[in-house]
Amino acid sequence: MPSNPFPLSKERLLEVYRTMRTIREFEERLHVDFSRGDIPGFVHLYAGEEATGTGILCHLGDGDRIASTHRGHGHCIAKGVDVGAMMKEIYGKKGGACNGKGGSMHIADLSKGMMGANGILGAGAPLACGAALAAKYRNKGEIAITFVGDGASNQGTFLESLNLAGVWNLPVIFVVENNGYAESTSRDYAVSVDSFVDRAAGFGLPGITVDGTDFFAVYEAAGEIIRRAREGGGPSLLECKTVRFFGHFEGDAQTYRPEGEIENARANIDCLKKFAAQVTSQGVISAAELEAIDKSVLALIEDSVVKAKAAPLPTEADLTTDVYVSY
Amino acid sequence: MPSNPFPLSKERLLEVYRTMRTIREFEERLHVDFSRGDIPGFVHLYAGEEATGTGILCHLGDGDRIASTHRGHGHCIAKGVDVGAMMKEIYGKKGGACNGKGGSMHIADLSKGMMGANGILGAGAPLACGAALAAKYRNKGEIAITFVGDGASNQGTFLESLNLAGVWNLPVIFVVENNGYAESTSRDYAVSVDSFVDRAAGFGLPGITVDGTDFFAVYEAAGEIIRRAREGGGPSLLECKTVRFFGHFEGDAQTYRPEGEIENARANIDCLKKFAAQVTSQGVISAAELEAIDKSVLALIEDSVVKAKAAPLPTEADLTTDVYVSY
Amino acid sequence: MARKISIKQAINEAIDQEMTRDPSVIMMGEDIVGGSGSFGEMDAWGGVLGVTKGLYAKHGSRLLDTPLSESAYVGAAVGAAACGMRPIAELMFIDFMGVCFDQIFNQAAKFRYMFGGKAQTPVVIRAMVGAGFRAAAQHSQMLTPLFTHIPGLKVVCPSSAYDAKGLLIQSIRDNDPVIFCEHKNLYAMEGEVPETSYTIPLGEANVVREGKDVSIVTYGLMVHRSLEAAATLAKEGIEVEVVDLRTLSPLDLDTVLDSVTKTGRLVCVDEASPRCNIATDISALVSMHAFSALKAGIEMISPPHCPVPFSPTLEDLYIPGSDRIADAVRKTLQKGKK
Amino acid sequence: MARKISIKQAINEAIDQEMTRDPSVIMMGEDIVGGSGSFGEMDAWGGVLGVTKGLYAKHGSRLLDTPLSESAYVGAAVGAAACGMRPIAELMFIDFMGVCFDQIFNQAAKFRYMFGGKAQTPVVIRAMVGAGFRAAAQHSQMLTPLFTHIPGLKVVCPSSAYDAKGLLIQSIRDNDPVIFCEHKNLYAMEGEVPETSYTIPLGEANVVREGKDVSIVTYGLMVHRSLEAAATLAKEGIEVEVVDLRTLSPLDLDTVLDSVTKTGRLVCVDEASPRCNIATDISALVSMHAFSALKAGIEMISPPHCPVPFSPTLEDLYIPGSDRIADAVRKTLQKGKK
Ligand SMILES: Cc1ncc(C[n+]2csc(CCOP(=O)(O)OP(=O)(O)O)c2C)c(N)n1
Ligand SMILES: Cc1ncc(C[n+]2csc(CCOP(=O)(O)OP(=O)(O)O)c2C)c(N)n1
Ligand SMILES: [Mg+2]
Ligand SMILES: [Mg+2]
Repeated sequence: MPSNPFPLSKERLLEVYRTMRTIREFEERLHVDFSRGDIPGFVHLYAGEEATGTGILCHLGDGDRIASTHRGHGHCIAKGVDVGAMMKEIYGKKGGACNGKGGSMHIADLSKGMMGANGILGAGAPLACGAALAAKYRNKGEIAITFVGDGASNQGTFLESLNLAGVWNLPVIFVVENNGYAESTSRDYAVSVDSFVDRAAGFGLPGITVDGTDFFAVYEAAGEIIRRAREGGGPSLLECKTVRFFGHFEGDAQTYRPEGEIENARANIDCLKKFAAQVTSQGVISAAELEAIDKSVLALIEDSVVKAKAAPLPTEADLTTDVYVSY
Repeated sequence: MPSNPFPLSKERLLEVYRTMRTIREFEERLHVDFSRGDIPGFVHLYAGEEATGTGILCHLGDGDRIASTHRGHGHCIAKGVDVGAMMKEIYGKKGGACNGKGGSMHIADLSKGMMGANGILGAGAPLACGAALAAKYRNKGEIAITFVGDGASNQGTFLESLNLAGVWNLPVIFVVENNGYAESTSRDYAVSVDSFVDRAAGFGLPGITVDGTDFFAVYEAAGEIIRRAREGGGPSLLECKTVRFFGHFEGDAQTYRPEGEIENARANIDCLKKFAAQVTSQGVISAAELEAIDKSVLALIEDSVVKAKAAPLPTEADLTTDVYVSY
Repeated sequence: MARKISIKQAINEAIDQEMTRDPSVIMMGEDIVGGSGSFGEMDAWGGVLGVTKGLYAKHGSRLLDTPLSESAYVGAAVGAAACGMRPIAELMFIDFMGVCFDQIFNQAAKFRYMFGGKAQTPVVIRAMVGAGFRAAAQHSQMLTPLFTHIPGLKVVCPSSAYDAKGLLIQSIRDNDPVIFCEHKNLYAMEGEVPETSYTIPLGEANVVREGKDVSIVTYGLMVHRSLEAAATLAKEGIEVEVVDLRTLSPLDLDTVLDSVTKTGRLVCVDEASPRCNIATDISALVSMHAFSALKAGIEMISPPHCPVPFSPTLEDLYIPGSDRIADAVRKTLQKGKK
Repeated sequence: MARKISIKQAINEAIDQEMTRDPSVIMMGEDIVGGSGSFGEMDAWGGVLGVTKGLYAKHGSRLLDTPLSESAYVGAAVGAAACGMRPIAELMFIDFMGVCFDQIFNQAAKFRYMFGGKAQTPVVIRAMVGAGFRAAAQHSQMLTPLFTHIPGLKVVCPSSAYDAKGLLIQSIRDNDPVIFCEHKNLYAMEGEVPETSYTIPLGEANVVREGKDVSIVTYGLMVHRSLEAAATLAKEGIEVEVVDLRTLSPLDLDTVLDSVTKTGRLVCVDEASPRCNIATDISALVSMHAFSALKAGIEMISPPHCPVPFSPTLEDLYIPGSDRIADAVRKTLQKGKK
């Protein structure tokens, strides 16, 4: 058996692959089901960006918190939220992660440390600061992470949080998922500085940019800054350059994208293909092992859709429950 | 007659001195009258910071716009707002700059390009971006300037504006008046980065730090970036390190300040003393000429107070006018 | 006047005609052009639902895509308005007001008063309001009462294509800040709209259906639900008058009071959350100014006091329907004169 | 129970006692300690008006000075609340809500519902409200209706030192987000307050004066203006009942309806701007639920629909006074039963 040159054990590598593949198939399936008209509302897919969320979140435990974005399915899955509950939620059913009240943009599972996808850009940053502050008082080495898109990185809420995290020396990581676009507007138009590392430096925070489609690059960079945060070394910013395989939301014609961009990305910078090539070329994992995972993931997703479709709808009795704890 | 080594003519130097002295005496007088109980509300004095506002604003014409702060008296005077109208406003009288409706925190004079003091921290920055945008469409080389304190530089509104100005390449200057304190909290506690030049760089903007108590340093740095903005070269950030002679607002006991700080500042980094020493030591202006200005300024302030006290109060008929242009 | 266009097109046309007429009209917002800085098609989006599509091709740099910084660009619109422009800022969803409200309610709304009448701020802030899009709690609110509460703001919410065009043109020409609320579930609704430019004054309600038995006062999407209720009730012999406020501030209280004076019975219908909303506002004003005309207690129909739910089943229960409205009308009739 | 302390002291004591009792209570805000990072005295301010003075000395790092970034630190309080803490965030002046409203109304208020009941967010946001300080348009607003409108928030506004302490302790212990509104012109008002800890339930109004002729429903500073009016009217033989709502959300409608059922006449007094405010809310609810008990039209007393003016003369005209309230009471009495 060949020696393992990777920073994770074989079992962990297989887990990581399973997570990324689960995200991919979850999103590919939603894409199909949305276009069939099965899924209500706004749906923003994470396909293409799997290595980013997974490479970071596989460092965390349930006591660590994350605050996510409108494009939150990948973060949810990588943080351990139940896929079946997510699917039911997206279908607006009872038994969904939020009992059908939240939908795609608001999936949360506090028991897993997932503080919610968020329909408001930049809103997760202060929340993660608060989670980090709570962790600081608890003093068990827990941390918090918030994700933000390249576009949302220009929200005042996010920018203020960079400063606050620095001032309070919070164990929080700001992850900029730079997929080059905010809706149809390019990152180069909307962000006034060339490098997010410089933006971080403007707030006294260490910043680092990695190839977000390379799981191991993300894993390593994230590991380093997460360790530092756990040890009291304070906040950091991590930019992951990545790519969105689908439109901004389902239904986006994407005429703002240059021809061939997506095809090229799918062919050449698909993080799952990259990962598979890396681990199989080293002989640590066989193609057959990955295929077995692919199969079981597809079965899981199919099962989640079947159950979501079969799940009961919420009823009038549910409409006004859970507004308050008590009122 | 000695040659003039300064970048301004003797007449302009005298004007500048008059402006700075007017601000100083305006504020010193308010300090006294406030402690007597003559003046209602919150009053934030600019004394000590005169060289900053004056060194920058003497580059502007009425077509250039400024958006100011809660500590706005100095900006108003340096932008040409009538001192008598200001005093009446602070006394809450009819005939005040805002007919008594605004008070110290809201003095404005659009005809002078003064878009208002502002009771909301950071709020001036987007307004100045808008003024700069309007200037860009008018295309006459006009610019806009916004002031912000060291504390308010952490407002999201301000931070977003840095990015917006960069993205739209607006003829706008962001002036950070760093007097070391936001209320009782020190700049070093509340701003997560050591240098405002780095903060500017985080938004792709050129930044420069000057001694805000040295009129000529401010004048020169501001001249350069204002010229660039007028020529289409875009926004910049200018940090002026300065000092607040009084408390945050009138009534502040200032126990957070180290002993001797204010005395030392008044003795050694008083911008008016510095300016007087510079221009008299070169023989360009005589001490007597400055004294003559001092005298006439004191008379002007006295006159403004007398008239403010004598001015009529607004009446019930004024209460609900000028809410809308039409309603 | 046979041409029918949608509300979406009517809004596009209003902006287009005003931009053509007046060079001081500019517009800014997120993806209102769409494709800025990318290598594909410029003018790719024309706003998130395509309302401003095509305007960039005609008016070029007077339409500006913005970074995702509502405080900065809405504030920039306010500042430009105070400096002689007539900016239209698109806030996409009104739900995003929470990140930029200061520039609206403490700046734009108060300049004129705080500055003693020496400023004017002719800015229009366009935003989508309302539920029914399965967009959940943060993209489905009305929030009209929050803006109506603020002195210095005007608040408009059209219910038809004709009104949308005329009210938007008036709002752009108006010299005060206007919050222009577009119901996303009405965008596709078509109606007859003149091709030429015209205005509808702010502060004039519209009696969209006359009747002598009960007055319904409402606005926005609820106008249509109320008209459906009125049609049902007509079959029962109940003649309902439906007043479409169109502008929430200024308020055309006279038209409301006239209607109630005639019918003696009032149902206020509001899609906004129930506490301190437009329905309570109208009810209160009527019970103060026309109490003696009232033959029965006022009924209010609003959604329940909860966020807008995602699940279509729940959202449909959340939004007041014509059944609930019709029941309320019947209830006011059952209660006799005290 | 002879000890008298001011509302300011009552608030300080409530925070102190809760911080002592429960280690998960933390507090953050601008200068709530005061002097952070400077070389002079730490704990120099204790908040802009000294309300939190002395707490740092006792509770140390559980009180945090913040940068001037309301979105970030109010949001951090919300986030920490969702993660098991009980944070108190001080927003200094409620007027500053415009720079951080999203974290309050789209985040804190909606978590529980959006997440299907799986979150709780026990955060208290304390802020100064109200006019009379000569602080002008951006530091004098009530804005209570804006928060009351939002499902998911609770809104409290005490009028006495006793209520301030009991309601604040309850708010800190409460598991929902609470907006705790402190009238800056009441801080100095003294009243008897037990030294021990006690709570007052949210959603219970207080009949602060009994009377049989007319009901005044109000809250905050206006309670005192209403009591003054009631005292004047008593000399004319008019017996006014004054209901202090204390909590605006949840609302104790039963107490209001009971009072109106007894008196048959209602005056609603609100210091907030008149459109869609608490006065319209109460008026509307009464005219819907107790119409048959009403003997005359409801009167509402609010300031005019304009920003708060700076000039003391104007501000005193702006704030509803006991004269205007008394006149409204007389007016409801002159209007006979229809
Ligand atoms: C405060 C706010 N403004 C605008 C929007 C509308 N919006 C939703 S997603 C989006 C683009 C986000 O781009 P980016 O941050 O790059 O994330 P990505 O979608 O690329 O993952 C916009 C403008 C919003 N949801 N919230
Ligand atoms: C949004 C907002 N938050 C808080 C305040 C209260 N406040 C007024 S001035 C001030 C301190 C400002 O400090 P800085 O920006 O350094 O300006 P300086 O007073 O030193 O000139 C604070 C916190 C406010 N007016 N607006
Ligand atoms: Mg993006
Ligand atoms: Mg300062």
